[in-house]
Amino acid sequence: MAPTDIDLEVTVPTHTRYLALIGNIAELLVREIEEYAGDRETLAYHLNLVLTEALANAIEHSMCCSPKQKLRVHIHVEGESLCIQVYDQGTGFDLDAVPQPDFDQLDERGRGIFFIRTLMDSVNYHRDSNGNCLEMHMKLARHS
Amino acid sequence: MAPTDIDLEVTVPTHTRYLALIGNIAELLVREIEEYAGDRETLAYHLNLVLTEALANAIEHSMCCSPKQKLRVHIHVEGESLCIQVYDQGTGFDLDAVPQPDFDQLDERGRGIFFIRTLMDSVNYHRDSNGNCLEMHMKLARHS
Amino acid sequence: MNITVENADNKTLISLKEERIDAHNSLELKDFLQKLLENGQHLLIVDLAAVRFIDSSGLGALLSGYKNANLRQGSLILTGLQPRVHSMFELTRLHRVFEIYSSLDEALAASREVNAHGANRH
Amino acid sequence: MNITVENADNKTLISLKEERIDAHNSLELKDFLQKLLENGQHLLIVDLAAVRFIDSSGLGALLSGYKNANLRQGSLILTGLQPRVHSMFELTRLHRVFEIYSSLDEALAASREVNAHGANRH
Ligand SMILES: Nc1ncnc2c1ncn2[C@@H]1O[C@H](COP(=O)(O)OP(=O)(O)O)[C@@H](O)[C@H]1O
Ligand SMILES: Nc1ncnc2c1ncn2[C@@H]1O[C@H](COP(=O)(O)OP(=O)(O)O)[C@@H](O)[C@H]1O
Repeated sequence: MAPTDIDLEVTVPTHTRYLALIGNIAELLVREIEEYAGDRETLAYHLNLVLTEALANAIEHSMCCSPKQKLRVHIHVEGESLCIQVYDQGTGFDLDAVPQPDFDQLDERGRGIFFIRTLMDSVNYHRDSNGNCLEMHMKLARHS
Repeated sequence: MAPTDIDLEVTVPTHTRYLALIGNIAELLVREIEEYAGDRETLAYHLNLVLTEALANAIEHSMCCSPKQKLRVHIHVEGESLCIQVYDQGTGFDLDAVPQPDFDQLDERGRGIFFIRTLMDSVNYHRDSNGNCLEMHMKLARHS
Repeated sequence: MNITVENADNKTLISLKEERIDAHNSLELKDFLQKLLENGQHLLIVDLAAVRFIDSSGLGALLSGYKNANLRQGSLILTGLQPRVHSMFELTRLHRVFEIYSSLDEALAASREVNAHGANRH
Repeated sequence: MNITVENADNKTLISLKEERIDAHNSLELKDFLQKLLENGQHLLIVDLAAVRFIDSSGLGALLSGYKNANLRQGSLILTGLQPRVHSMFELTRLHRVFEIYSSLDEALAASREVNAHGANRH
């Protein structure tokens, strides 16, 4: 394990009341990333936001399933790479088919994936042993 | 998973700079425990403290070992039971042999385990597959 | 959700006293704005000064209030946006949709004008 | 570690501008107090008003300063303790060891007295 590595896994009930907890944990974590060259508070907001959006979707699209299900998040910082995984137990969806929002249409919805795509360097959605996983990556600018 | 269950696992480098991060994560978590009947901010301080003490010991007594080692913490809330596990990769020690501090002697050290024993309901130290584990339990008073 | 409401003349000042507007409380905000409009309050000023964080569902709730106000010949204007909250409006181009004032005084003055003309600017 | 020091008469006011005193910064605090005493500053008032959290190593650093001050016929007194920080002194009975004043004025008055008598109360 390199000196800057942080790994965090948290599981909470499938409920929106835990959005703030997980978003705020990510903010604390960002404040401890060593040698980050960008604006730390902006990064903190952005990670809070992408987690909140991904988890809100996971909650909304898991409603169908067993009460035993839970929200599961994995955050991993290793050197310059930051990876966030958000699991859901729903039926899944085709991430590539989600359109860019139409900025002239004042839809009340449809900006969550847009935020995630805009603020993270890469995003993919796949199935693994823990369920459906929205996996988001970012390269952290470091002071050299 | 019951509606109030929270499970958190975090791994960081073996360094005191992460004490605040983990203590503060525990504080956030305490603020989300549903229906807690006691004083939440006092509980937050107490968990922050026991984690800080346990981790400071794990750091101090791991110095000997490989640079690959890491600090590992597991916090689990399930119903009325709260469990905290702090792992170290050192040579271990006999928890039962740690004496109560002598309050008339003004020793600069020797109050960490005392705080842990005072603030938690039960404490044990054992070896498991992840290393030496200081395991601390507390029963959470809940509004009925 | 912690919201305070003050009425003066025909204007309604709505102060959101929450650090976060997210999927946990945005529906409540949406319903709250809807109720005010249904009760005949058509000039809404929403003060976001206390809001440190907003997500897409929070933006959606404000947008719902905005559209409903317009439907009723009213208006919904925003004030007190913290810089990072304002960025979320910029990323989604919603800063071009909402009337956003940097101070409450400006917001009040603007809504007075709207009021005097008996309609919003749109 | 963020510490400010003000000297007035023979007294030294040390304000700890850290939210946390723990194993990450307590050694630095201990060394800092030691240096002041070595430089001949014997009447130390430590203001903990900004400190929200202290652990056993933080208590140890203050105790080290306290013992060193006494060895040099000086004193180290505390002020500004937040209630939960004060509890940590109580749990370890250290509230009976340290002179703890609830306000800076009281601490200054007390250290003036000590000063006038040319020795601390112990
Ligand atoms: N975890 C998920 N499971 C299933 N469908 C999802 C998931 N996340 C996103 N989606 C789909 O992608 C669409 C766009 O999501 P998003 O941009 O967050 O907007 P919104 O949730 O407001 O509709 C959703 O409407 C939904 O159909
Ligand atoms: N994780 C650990 N590994 C080995 N020894 C430990 C560990 N935790 C505590 N100890 C032992 O228990 C003693 C008491 O610990 P503590 O009460 O925290 O006081 P301090 O660390 O200030 O000496 C330590 O001095 C040490 O010998």
